[in-house]
Amino acid sequence: MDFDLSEEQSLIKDSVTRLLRTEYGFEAREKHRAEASGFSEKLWASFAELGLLAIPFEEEDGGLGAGPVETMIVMEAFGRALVVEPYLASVVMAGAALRHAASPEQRAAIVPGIVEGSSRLAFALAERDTRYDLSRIAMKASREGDGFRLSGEKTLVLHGDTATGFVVAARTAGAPGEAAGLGLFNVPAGADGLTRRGFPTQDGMRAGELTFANVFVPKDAVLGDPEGAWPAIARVEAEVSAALCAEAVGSMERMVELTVAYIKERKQFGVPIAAFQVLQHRASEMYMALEQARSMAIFAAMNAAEHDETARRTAISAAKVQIGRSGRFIGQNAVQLHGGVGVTMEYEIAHHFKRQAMIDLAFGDADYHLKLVADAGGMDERD
Amino acid sequence: MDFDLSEEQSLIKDSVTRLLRTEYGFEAREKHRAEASGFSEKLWASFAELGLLAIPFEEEDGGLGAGPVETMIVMEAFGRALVVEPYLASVVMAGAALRHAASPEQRAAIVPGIVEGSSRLAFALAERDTRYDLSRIAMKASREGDGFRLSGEKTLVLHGDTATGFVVAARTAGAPGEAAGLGLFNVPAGADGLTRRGFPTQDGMRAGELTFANVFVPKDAVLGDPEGAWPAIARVEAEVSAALCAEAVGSMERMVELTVAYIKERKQFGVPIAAFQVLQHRASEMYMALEQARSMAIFAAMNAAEHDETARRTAISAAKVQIGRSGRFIGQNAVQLHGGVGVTMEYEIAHHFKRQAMIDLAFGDADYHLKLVADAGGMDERD
Amino acid sequence: MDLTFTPEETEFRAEVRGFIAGNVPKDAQETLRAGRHVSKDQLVRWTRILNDKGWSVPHWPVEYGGTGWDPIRQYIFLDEMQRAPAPQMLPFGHSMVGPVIYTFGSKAQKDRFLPRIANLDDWWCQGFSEPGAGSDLAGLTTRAVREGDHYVVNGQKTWTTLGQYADWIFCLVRTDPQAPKKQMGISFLLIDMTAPGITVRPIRTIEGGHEVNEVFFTDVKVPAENLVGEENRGWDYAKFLLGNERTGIAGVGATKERIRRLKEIAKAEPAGAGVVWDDPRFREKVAAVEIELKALEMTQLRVVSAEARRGHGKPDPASSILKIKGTELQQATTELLMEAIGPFALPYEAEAVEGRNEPPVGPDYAAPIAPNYFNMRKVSIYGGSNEIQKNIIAKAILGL
Amino acid sequence: MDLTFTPEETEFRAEVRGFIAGNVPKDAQETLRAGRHVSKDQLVRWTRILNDKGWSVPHWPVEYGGTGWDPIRQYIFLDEMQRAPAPQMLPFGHSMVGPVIYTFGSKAQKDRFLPRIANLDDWWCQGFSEPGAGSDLAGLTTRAVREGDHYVVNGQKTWTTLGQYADWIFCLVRTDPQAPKKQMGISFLLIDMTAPGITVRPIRTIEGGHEVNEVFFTDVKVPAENLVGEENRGWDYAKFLLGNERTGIAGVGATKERIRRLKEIAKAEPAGAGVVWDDPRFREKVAAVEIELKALEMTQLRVVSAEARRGHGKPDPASSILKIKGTELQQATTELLMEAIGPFALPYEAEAVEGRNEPPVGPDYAAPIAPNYFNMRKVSIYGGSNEIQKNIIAKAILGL
Repeated sequence: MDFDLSEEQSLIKDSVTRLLRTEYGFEAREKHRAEASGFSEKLWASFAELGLLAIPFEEEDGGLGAGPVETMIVMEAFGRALVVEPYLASVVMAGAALRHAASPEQRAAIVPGIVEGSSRLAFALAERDTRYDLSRIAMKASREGDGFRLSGEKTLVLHGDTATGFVVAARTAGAPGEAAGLGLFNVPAGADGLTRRGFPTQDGMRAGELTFANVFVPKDAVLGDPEGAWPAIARVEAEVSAALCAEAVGSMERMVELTVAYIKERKQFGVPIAAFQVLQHRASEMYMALEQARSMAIFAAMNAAEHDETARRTAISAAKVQIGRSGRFIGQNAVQLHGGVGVTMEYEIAHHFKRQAMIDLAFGDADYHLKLVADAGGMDERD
Repeated sequence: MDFDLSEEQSLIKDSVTRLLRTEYGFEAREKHRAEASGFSEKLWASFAELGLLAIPFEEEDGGLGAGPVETMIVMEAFGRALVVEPYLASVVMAGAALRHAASPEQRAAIVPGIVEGSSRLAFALAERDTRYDLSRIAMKASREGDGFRLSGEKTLVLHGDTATGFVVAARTAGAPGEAAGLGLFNVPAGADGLTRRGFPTQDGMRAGELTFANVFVPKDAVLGDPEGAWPAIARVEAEVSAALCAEAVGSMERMVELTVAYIKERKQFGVPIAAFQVLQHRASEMYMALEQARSMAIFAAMNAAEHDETARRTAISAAKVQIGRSGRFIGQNAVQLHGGVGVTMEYEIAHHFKRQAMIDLAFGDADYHLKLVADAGGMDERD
Repeated sequence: MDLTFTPEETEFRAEVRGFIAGNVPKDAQETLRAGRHVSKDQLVRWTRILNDKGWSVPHWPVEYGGTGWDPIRQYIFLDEMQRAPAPQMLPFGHSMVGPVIYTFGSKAQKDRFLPRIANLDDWWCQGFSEPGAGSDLAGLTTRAVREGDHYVVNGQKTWTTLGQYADWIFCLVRTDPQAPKKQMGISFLLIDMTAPGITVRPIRTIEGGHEVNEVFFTDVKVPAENLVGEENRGWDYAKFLLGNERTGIAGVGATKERIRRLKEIAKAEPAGAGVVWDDPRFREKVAAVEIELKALEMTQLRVVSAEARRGHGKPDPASSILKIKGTELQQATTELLMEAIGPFALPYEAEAVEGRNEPPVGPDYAAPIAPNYFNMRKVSIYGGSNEIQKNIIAKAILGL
Repeated sequence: MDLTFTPEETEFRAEVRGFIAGNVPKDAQETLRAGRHVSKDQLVRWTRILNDKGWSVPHWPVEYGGTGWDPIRQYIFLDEMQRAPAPQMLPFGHSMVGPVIYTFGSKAQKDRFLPRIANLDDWWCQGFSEPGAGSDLAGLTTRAVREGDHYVVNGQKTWTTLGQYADWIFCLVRTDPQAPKKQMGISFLLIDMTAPGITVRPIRTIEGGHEVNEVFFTDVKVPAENLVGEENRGWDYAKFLLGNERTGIAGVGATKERIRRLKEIAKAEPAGAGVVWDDPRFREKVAAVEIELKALEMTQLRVVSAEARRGHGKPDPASSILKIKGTELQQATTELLMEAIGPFALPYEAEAVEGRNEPPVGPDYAAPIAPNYFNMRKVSIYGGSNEIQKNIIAKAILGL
């Protein structure tokens, strides 16, 4: 048991932190968002240079062979700065799909492009009726010769508007709600029959709706067993959720910091409002909520690679509960303590608040996951 | 819509308040509790003299013909003083059973004794497995000639240790959990085959366990339809719940009052602790919880006599939810703000805290009733 | 104690309900039902319909266009307006400057302004808050210097709601910086928004909308006849104004309407093999809010009824409860809407609250939900933050 | 960063678990499992078993009987003790006066007292709080006047936990009432409870038990050799003492054990056609507590791990989180037990917590539940109230 960072981990942390300090102030972020793709291509190249895009991939595929702790370190830093680049969508999420489903040959073909920054994949998973149950996928993949034809719609695809390609989950057998019968397919953005509509998101990023009209996927673009992708999807969900927890903690930490600074500086009735005990205690409670969330983000990272699906799901769900609750408490109180400026676009705090809300609703909100933990019999049945 | 008391209502309120002010200080209460019956027989006689025991009964039965508002007034005053006399058990609860189930002849025979204070009935309802579902009664009443034989156990009978007689709910048909098949029986405490064991309760009152070994109940002691008592039982439950809500509000009011007085007087760090803003806000929140509870106690009184069972149950359940939550919040914070003395028997506040806890658990706690309201589709389907 | 509405009150409610149902512009009602903001035009149309009926300023004295309704009828009217839903009157003319003018204004001011407020001919906005003075309102620094028959105003106001549409602004300005207490050197001025030297800068709020503004005053000339009451007595009028906005502060009717919409959406939105509403836990959360709302409604009726007894105009410190609980429930219901819509809260439509052009991403009821949740964080901040309200309860009610 | 226990740590845990399972008095374990208090005799027996093993004062320096375990091993030991459950060492000798004596005491004091604490030959109690000085500890007024080779003590202490059994009491007393700051005139005295002039009066606590006392001192003679450290430096030793009681303050293991019991009872207690545990909402409430507890456990491990890195003895202000969250969860679990047992919380057995004679009313697990709920309200009050802890976080961590 050791909560210190290793030398390599410290290195990653320092380099990300340094980059974001110079390139990712609040105003710089607004500029990145305003670029055509909704983020800064230049920064993406910097991420590649720093090796951030290589983190979770195996060394044999050109990656760094690092794990959930390293991803946690990066995502926490990204959360502090509210990074809008598609790291979560592309490296964490689509990357995990490749790691868990693709063959060595497929990885050798695809991963190097991701690592060097030239290809940015997105994971097309959710549909209108999916909500938080990722087995509830209806989109059909019908066998044609050696390959498949995809037809249907995907929505809420994070960074789906600018991705160079997609990992697409579709059903080769079974019915929505069944884990069996799902396959993963690697589809280039320019594939015949694939159209997309991009849209901005509440938290200042971008996403897309995709329509597949009989899109052909050749054999070598089928990632793993076309009827047995569920275990890979479940692992992707765990890893992306753990990464989101870390991002949320970075953002919460920043909110606590901004709020404490604000109340020390803001004067009312002739004194800094930090002089009011009620606000002091509120800040203390925010700090406690942050530390509890941080503990559970670490717990999520510890369990993201756990092999037993039930144990992994319960741990991740527990983390999502804590992160959702802490994020809401901290976000709402950070806005409240900022007063009027807290509800304007002109201050950083509102953007953190919105990001927290969206993180809670991504892959299941706090109460949804609480139900999952309860249904699993609680936290401590195992030891 | 008028929240003022009528002249008669003011009179009741004033006379109860006056009596309790002189006879029911904290130390006097400890003395009443220490008497053999667990309460003061002398005060019971005073209640009779003031007409309090007559309140809910029809004038033709020797009562005052008053309703839930008058009961609310009395119970609120009793709640402030933590009255231990068996008013709730006898007048409100057993009284309601008589009003809703007994024939005019039976009422003429029984009610005058209650009103003058010579007979104190208790309602023997709960059994080991009843919990909050009053239809879950297993005790058997078997027909014998014109009458019935009762066999089984009753528990948690409020003031069952000293009652002069019982209204007993027992099953003539059907199975536990069914509303049909229940009857009510008037059984004197000295009936052959009836034994009882008294015990003190957490909130300083007394209750009893009853064992019925083939107790014979003659025909004229069967209250109403021996298979159709459910509507009467449901009405009793509503009325006693509304009365408990009022009692709880009186006790909450007293807790807020005691706490505000305490923090004004108690000094720490050279100032009254009321100078600390956190405690000021806590007191404000307690006050808000009190006023919300008061509103719902009024709402319960408004609906206690509602004829439509669903509407009545939903209203009463809603009140129990609010009262349970407010009572817990106020109780816990009253103790917290009193500090060490809050957790001793030597100060009044702890006794209110315990009474609130017991009120919440009587006839269903807050979360139980929340579920009932939710199952009924919420509060506002009707208008 | 009679805890039911009288037959007359019930009849009155029916009359109000009928009138609203028959006369409210349908487009405005649809807009509100969808959780979107009404346009200026919709609001103006509805105000004029009400004014024709004599109901646009029901709480004003009869001589200035009021109805003479007692507080309970006023409450019923407002409740029906919120539940219909019909566009609510903006407070700035209707409940803020209107009552100040008829109570403290000159005859000329009354004649000139009151009828135009009642008909929404003039759109008013409020010039109280300043960047350096939020909860500490009396800390304001905007200066007005008397020069002959006019004042010259310099300074800045902020959080000026819908100031972009305003014809007039009522302002607190400092006329005596040397006054011994900061409250004593303040005056209450009515200022024409078209006067030279006024600049309005929009503030983009958290959800992306344009609802509030900064207003800058540079050597703005204001005729002395636009001073309300006496110079340096403005603080008294401001306190009157702030204590006046009580009825309906809890927004019970609006919250009921939002719960109706919440249930509708929860019954439509897919979840698992069914819909969101199938989850008993979700229904319990809604029920919990409904119960608190019922308690608040009863509390409000008690406050209104006490006001009816005590006579008009004395603000009841208990109305701080209405503010706190009311805003908590407004916020809680927007949170439940977020929970109901789940992942489809994510897409941002620039026009989500005002109306839109593109086909929606996800269900068509989704778009306003996140913006409303974000925007509704303001209600525990403005109008005296909920922390300030708790101070008031502690001091004025509990004597702490 | 390695977020798993090392094999050595896991092995250590197994060793501790095995020793406790094999040696803890079964009657004491049953008593704890039923939610009742262990007797003095049970505690003494278990302490002596641990002392024979060399584990009764694991956190002390090895020279005085400690184990030399690092903070993580100490944490594991405590966690296993709480989860077994085994009787926990009372803090008064073990974590309070013991460390004060070995850090600031004379050689004679160390030789005389420390072995007797480790073996629970002496039962210690704490004489800090006074009726007029609760959270404001330095406001104490108990006087000690030096007369030749002894002090004469007059005054009163309160909230003296289990003082009825005590052989010794350690007291803060005022030795210099003229000191410029109230913290500067305080000394730390060890007082024999059998000395003439000491009276102990029981205080009945909320649940009806006898757990705390008032202790009155009338002209009590205390040999000067029982002064710890220097005269008028007692405040420093008290701060050391209060900052020292960190490990295990969160009570994670004990809360886990209480949740185990909660589930057991919920699975046994009838509700409707089934049992309490059938209600998904109830299970969610338990899960919510378990999740918070898991977070707290991780937080505690982080604090412990940081302590291991930083070296012993520097109290971490983050331990205020452990106090607040830990006590909140202790209270939350007692509330859930109340909910589980429902109406059978009502009967009061005078001996509910200590053991009983009569057959129970209702299920046999019911009786201690309400008393424990009532009694557990104290944990957010004592040891520096949770409000004080929030002040500490605001000041020491956030710099407010």
